Amino acid sequence: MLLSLSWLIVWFPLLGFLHNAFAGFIYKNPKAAKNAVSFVAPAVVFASFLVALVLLPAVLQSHEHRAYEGMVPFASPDVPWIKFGGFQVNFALLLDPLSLLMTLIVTGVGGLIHIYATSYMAEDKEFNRFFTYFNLFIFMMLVLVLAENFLLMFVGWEGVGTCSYLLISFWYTDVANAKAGNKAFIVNRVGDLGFALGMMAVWSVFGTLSFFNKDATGVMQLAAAHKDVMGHDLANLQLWFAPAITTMCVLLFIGAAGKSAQIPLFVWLPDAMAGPTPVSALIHAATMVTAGVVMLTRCSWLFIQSTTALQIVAWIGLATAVLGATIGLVQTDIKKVLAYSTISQLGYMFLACGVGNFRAAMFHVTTHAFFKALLFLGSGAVIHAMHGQQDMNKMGGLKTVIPKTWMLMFIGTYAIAGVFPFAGLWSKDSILDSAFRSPWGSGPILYVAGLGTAFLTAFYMNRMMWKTFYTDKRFEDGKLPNLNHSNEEHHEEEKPEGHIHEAPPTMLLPLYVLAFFSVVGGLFAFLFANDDLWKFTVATFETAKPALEEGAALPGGSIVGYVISTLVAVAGLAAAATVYKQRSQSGELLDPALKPKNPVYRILVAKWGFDAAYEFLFVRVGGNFSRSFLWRTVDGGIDSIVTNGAKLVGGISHVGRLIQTGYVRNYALGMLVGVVVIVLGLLITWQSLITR
Amino acid sequence: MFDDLTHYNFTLPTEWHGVYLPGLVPYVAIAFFLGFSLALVPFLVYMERVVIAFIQDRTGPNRVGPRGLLQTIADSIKLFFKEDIRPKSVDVRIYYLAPALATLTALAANAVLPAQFLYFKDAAGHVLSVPFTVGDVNIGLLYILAMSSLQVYGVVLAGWSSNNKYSLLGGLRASAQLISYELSMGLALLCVVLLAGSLKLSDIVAAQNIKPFGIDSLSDVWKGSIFSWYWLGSLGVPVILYTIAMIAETNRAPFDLPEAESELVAGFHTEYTSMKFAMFFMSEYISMLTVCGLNAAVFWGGPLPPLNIWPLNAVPGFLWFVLKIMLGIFSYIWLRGTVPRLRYDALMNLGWKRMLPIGLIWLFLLAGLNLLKEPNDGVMPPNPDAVPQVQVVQPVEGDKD
Amino acid sequence: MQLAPTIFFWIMAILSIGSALMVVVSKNPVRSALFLVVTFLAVAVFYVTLSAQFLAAVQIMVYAGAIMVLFLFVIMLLNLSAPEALKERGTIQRPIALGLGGLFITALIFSQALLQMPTRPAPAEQVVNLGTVQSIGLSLYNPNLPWLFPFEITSILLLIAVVGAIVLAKRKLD
Amino acid sequence: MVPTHYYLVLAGILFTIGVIGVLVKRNPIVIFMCVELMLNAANLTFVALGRHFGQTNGQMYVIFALAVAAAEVSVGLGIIVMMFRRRETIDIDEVHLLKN
Repeated sequence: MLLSLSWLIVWFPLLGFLHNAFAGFIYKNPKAAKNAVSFVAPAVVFASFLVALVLLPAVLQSHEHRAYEGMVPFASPDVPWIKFGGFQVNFALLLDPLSLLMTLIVTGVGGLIHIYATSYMAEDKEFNRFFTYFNLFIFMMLVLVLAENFLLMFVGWEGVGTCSYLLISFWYTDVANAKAGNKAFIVNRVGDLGFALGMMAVWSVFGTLSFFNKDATGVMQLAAAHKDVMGHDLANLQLWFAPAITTMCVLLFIGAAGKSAQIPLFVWLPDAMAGPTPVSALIHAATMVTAGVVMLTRCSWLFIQSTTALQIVAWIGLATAVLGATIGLVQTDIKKVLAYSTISQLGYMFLACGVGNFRAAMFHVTTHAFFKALLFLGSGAVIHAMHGQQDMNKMGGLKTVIPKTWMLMFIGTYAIAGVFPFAGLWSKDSILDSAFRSPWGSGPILYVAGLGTAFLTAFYMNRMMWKTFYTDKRFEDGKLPNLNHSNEEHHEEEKPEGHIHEAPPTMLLPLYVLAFFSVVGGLFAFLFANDDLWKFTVATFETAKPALEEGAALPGGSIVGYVISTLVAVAGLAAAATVYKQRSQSGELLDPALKPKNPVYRILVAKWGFDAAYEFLFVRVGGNFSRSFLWRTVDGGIDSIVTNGAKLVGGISHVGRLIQTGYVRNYALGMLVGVVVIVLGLLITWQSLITR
Repeated sequence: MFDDLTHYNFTLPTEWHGVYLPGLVPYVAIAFFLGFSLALVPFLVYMERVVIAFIQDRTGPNRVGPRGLLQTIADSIKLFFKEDIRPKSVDVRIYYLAPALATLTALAANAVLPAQFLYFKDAAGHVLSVPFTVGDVNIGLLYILAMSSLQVYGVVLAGWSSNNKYSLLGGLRASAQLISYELSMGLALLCVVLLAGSLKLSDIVAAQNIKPFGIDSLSDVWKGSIFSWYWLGSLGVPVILYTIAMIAETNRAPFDLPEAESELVAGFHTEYTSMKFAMFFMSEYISMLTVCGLNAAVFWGGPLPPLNIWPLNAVPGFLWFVLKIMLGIFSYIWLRGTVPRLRYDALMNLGWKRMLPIGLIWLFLLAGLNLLKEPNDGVMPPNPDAVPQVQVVQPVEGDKD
Repeated sequence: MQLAPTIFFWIMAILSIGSALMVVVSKNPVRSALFLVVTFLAVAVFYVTLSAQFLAAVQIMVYAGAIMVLFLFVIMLLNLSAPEALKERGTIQRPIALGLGGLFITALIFSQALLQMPTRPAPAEQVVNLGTVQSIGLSLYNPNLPWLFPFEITSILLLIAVVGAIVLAKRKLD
Repeated sequence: MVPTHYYLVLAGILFTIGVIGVLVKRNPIVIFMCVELMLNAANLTFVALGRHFGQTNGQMYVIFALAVAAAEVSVGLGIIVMMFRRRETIDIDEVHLLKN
C-alpha cells in the first residue's frame, strides 16, 4: 500500500536535519561537508515533495478524501504517544486535501528557497548550521500540517517557533538580531498559551484531541455531530455549549494570532526580518506565519459553530490588514515593507476565515506563498546586489543594473497588487467577495475596507518598486559599504570594488519558478472551487454556501468583482507611479524636513503606537507592579511567614534538643517504649474484643 | 526421565521378604558414603605422596609394607596415640569445636552426590530408577554450596581460637578466599543449572544422557557419551572456572594460602596436634572428594560411561563415578606438584577481576543461546494461573487444627 | 496435632531461643556470632518444616555462609578479643530494656490465643511444591505479580551497597 | 502441622531478644548481629504465614529481606571498620557526635 509510506514525508527532512547537524563529523573536511549539505538539504525537501505528490491520488481516492497513517516508520497510526485512561494521543499523520496542499506548498516553495539559500548563504561560515535549522524547520512544519491531533500539531507549532527563533537570531553576534529573536519568541509564547488553553478547552468539552479519526470520534466530526467522545449529545446543553465553543475558538484564535502576526501580537514579525532573507521568505512569509490560518481551517468545524468567534476573527483580520498596509506605506527598509505587507495579507486570510470561507483563505495562502516568496527572494537578490544595503532611500535606478531581478520583482508586485491576470487577483477577490456576502452581516463594510486595503497594497508595493528600481540613483557604485553579515569577510577579498551585480543563476532559477506560479497561480482556483474535494475537510457556513454556489466557477468571484478589484489595484499602482515619478530625485513623498510635523506620518512610523503601548504597559507598568507589589509585598510576605516560622521552630527546638542525649541506644530505647505501648494496646484491644 | 537410560545392566526386585527396597537406599547410602569417604582418606594420602614423589623424582614412601602401602596407616595410628597438647591461652571450647566442625561439614556435603542409579523392578515389570544418594533433594546443588560455605567456619574458628598471629592470619585468609571463590563456583554451576533446568543432581546427570548438543541424527553410541557432558555442553569455560574455584575452596595448592608454610608456619592449624590435626587433614581430603564428585556429576556425566558401547556401558556406573573422582584428585596432586603458590593479591585479583566477570559473561551468553534455541522458554507464562498459587482456605469457625 | 512434629518444633524452638539468648549474653563477640549461626541454622530448619526448602538453603548460604563469615572476618580484623575492653557500665538503660522486653514476651505468651489464625492452614499436599525453585521463580519473575520490579530494584540496591562498601573501605584516613 | 501461631510467638520472642540485645550491648558488631536476629524473626513470620495461606508471597518478602540484609551488612561493617580505624575503639557510646 502506497500510503503506508507517508511517514517518509516527515522523515526525509528529519534525516536531512541529522545529516546537516553532524556533517562536520561525517565528512573529512569542511569543504566536503559543505558540498554535501548544499546537496542534501534541498534534496530531502524535494524528496518529501515528490512523496507527497505521489501520494496525492491515493489520498483523494480514500474514503472522504482522508487517510490516517503512522508517523513511526512501518507502523500503524495507532502507535500511542500519550495514553492514560480513555485518553490517547497517537503518532499519526492525517492526510487530506488541506494537509497535502500545505505539504506541497511547504516542500515545493521550501525546496526552491533551499536552492536559493545554498547560494545566498554560500559564503557564510555557519553554512551547515543554517541548513540544519532549515531542514528542522521543514520537518516541524510538516509535523504541524500533517498532525492528526492537536497535541502533535502543537509539537510542530512549538518546533517551528523554535526554528524561527534560531533563524531570526542566526547571526547572533549582533545584539539586535538576538533581541529580535527573543521578541519573536516571547510574543509567540502569548499565542502558544492561547493555543494550549484552547487545546485543554477542546479536550474538556470533547474528551479527545484528534481532529478526525476512523471511528468518527475526532473533534471535528464530533463538533459537526454535537457529540462528545462518549457519545453524549452536547446540543441539548445549548446554554453551556455555545459559550464553551466560543471560548475555545477564541483561545485557539489567540494562538493563531500569535503565530500569524495578527493584532495585537503582530509586533514580532517586522523585527523578525533581522534573519537572513531566505528565512524571511520561507518562514516569515510563505509557510510558518500561515500556520495560524491552517489551524483555523483545520478547526473550521469548530469555528462555524460560533458566530461570535468568527466575527472576532474577521474584524481582527480586517484591522490587521488595514494596519499592516498603512504602516507599510512609510517603511524605508525593503524587507520591512514586505513584512508589513505579509501582516496585511495574513489579515486578509483571517478575514476570509472570519466570514466562513476557509477555502478562500487557503487559496490566498497558496498564491501568497508564491508571490511573497518571490518578492522576498527578489528583495534578497537586490540586497545581495547592494552588498547588504536594505535601505530603499539609498537605492534607486536599479532597473537598468539588474534587469532580471527587476522583472521578477515586477511580476511579484503585480501579483500581490491583484492585477489581471496575476494570481493575487483571484485569491484576493474571492476573499473580498465572500466578505461582501458575509453570513453574519456587515458585508459591505468589510468589502469596502478590504478594497481600500487593496488600494493601499498596490500603492506601497509600487512605492517600493519606484524607490528601488526607477528613481534616481542615491548611491555610488563601486563604493558600497559592506553591510551583509554573511559576506563580512569573504567579499573583501573576492569583489573588492563592490560592484552591483546580478544574482547568480542558482539564486534566480527558483525565482523564475515562483514567478511562473505567481502569474498562473490563479488557475488553482479550480482546485478550491471543487466542493467535492473540500466538503469533508473544511466546513462551510450554511448560509454562505448558496451564495458561494450561485457565483461563477471561481469561488465567490463574479466578473464585476474582478473588474472592480483590478481597477482598484491599477489605481493604486498608478497613484504611486505618479507621485514618485514627480519626486524621482529624492525618492521621498514628503519633504524630509516636514516629516516630523506630519501627524499621519508620525502615527504610521510609530506603528500606530503599538510598540510604545506595549513598552508602557508591560515593561513600565508591569515591571513596576511586579517590583513594588509582587516582589516587595507578596513575596516579602511569604518570606516573612517562612522566616518567622523557622525562627519559631528554632526556638522550640532549642528547648527540645535537651532530650537528645546523642547516644544511639537511648534513641533505640525510646523506639522500643513506643513499640511496646502500641503492641500492648493492640493486644488489650483484641482481648477485650474477643472476650466481649 | 531415567527410564531411557540404556546402559543399566541389572535390576533388583522392589520387594524382598516384605521389605520395600527403594526405601532402604538412603540408609545404605549413609553408611556407604561415610565409610567410603573415611576409608579412602589414607589411600588418597598415599596416592598424593607417591605422585608427588614421582613428580619430584623421589622414591616416596617405601618402608612400611609393600611399596610403602601401609605408611599412611602407620601415620594414622601415630596420630591417634600422640599426646594431645593444648596451648595455654586458647579459647578452649572453640578450639575443640573447630576440627569437629570442619570434618562434619565436609562429610555432610557429599550426601547428595548421585554415584549410581539403581534399578528396581516391581511385580508388574515396571522399572523404577533410584539414584544412590542419601537424599536426592530438589535443591541438591544449593545444598552442596551451602555446606561448602559452612566449611569456612572450621578454618576460621581454628585460626581465631588458637590465639596465635599466624593462625589468625591463616583464618582471615581462608574466610576471604572462600567467600571470593564461592561466587565464581556458583556462577559456573549456574551455567549448568541453566542448561539442565534443575538443581537436582540426578536431573543434571540425566540431562547429560543425550546425544551431543541434542543432535538426534547421531548414532546411539554417542548418547550420554563424553561429548554430551556439560564440560562441552556449557562450551568449555564453566568447567575451567569451576575447577579453579574448587581448588581454592578446598585451600589446596596453588591456593593454599591459609596454611602457607613459608609465611604462616602451618597457618590455621599451627597449634593443633594429634587427632585434632588429623581431623583437619581428613576434612581437607573429604572435601576434595566432595568437590571432585560434584565436578564429576555436573560436568563429567557422573556415572555415565564415556561411550555408550559394550563393554564400557556394562561397567557399573559407580565405578565410572569413582574413576572420574580419582582423575580429579590426580589433577589436584598434579597441580600441587607443578604450580607455585599465588601471592595473596594475585589470588584476589584472579577471583574478583578475572573469574567473576568471565563467569557472569558466560552465564549471559549461555542464557542468550538458550533463548535462541528455545525461544518460548524465555517467555513468562502470561497466565497467572500458571503460578502455583493455592487458594486461601475459607474461614472455619472454632478451628483448632 | 501430631506428636513428632510438635516435639521436633519444641526442640528446635528451645534451641533457637537458647542460642539467641546466648548471642546477647556472651561477652565474646566471636561466641555471639557462633550462637547466631546456630540460631540461623535453626531458623533454616523451621523454613524446611514450613515447606520453604529453597529459602532454607539460601538462608544457610547467605546468612550462615556469607554474612556471618563477614562478621567473623571483621571481628578478627579488629581483633576484639579482649572482652573487658567493652565492659558494660551500669546505666538505667539496661533494666528498662530488660523490663520492657520481658513484659513484651510475657504479653506475647499470655495472649498467644489472640494470634491464632481464623482460618485453617493450607493442606500439606497443596504446599509441597511451594518452596521449590520453580515455584519461587515463577512468582518472582511473573509480570502479573508485583515482585518483578522490586527484584530489579534490589539489584540496584546491592550495587549501591557494593559501591558504598568499597568507598568506605578504600577511604584514606585524613 | 504445628499451629501457625506457635511460629508467630517464637518469632516474637526471637525478635524481642534481638531488641534487648540492641539496647544493652555496647559493641556495634553485636548490635548488628542482634539486628540480623530481628530480621530473621520477621522473616520467620513471613514464611509461616505464607505456609498458612499456601502462597509464595511470604517467601518473596524473605528474599527481598535477605538482599537488603546483605547490603546492610556490607555497608554497616564497612562503617564499623572505618569507625575503628578513626577512633581505635568501637564502643557505641563513644560515638555521640550528634551531641553538642
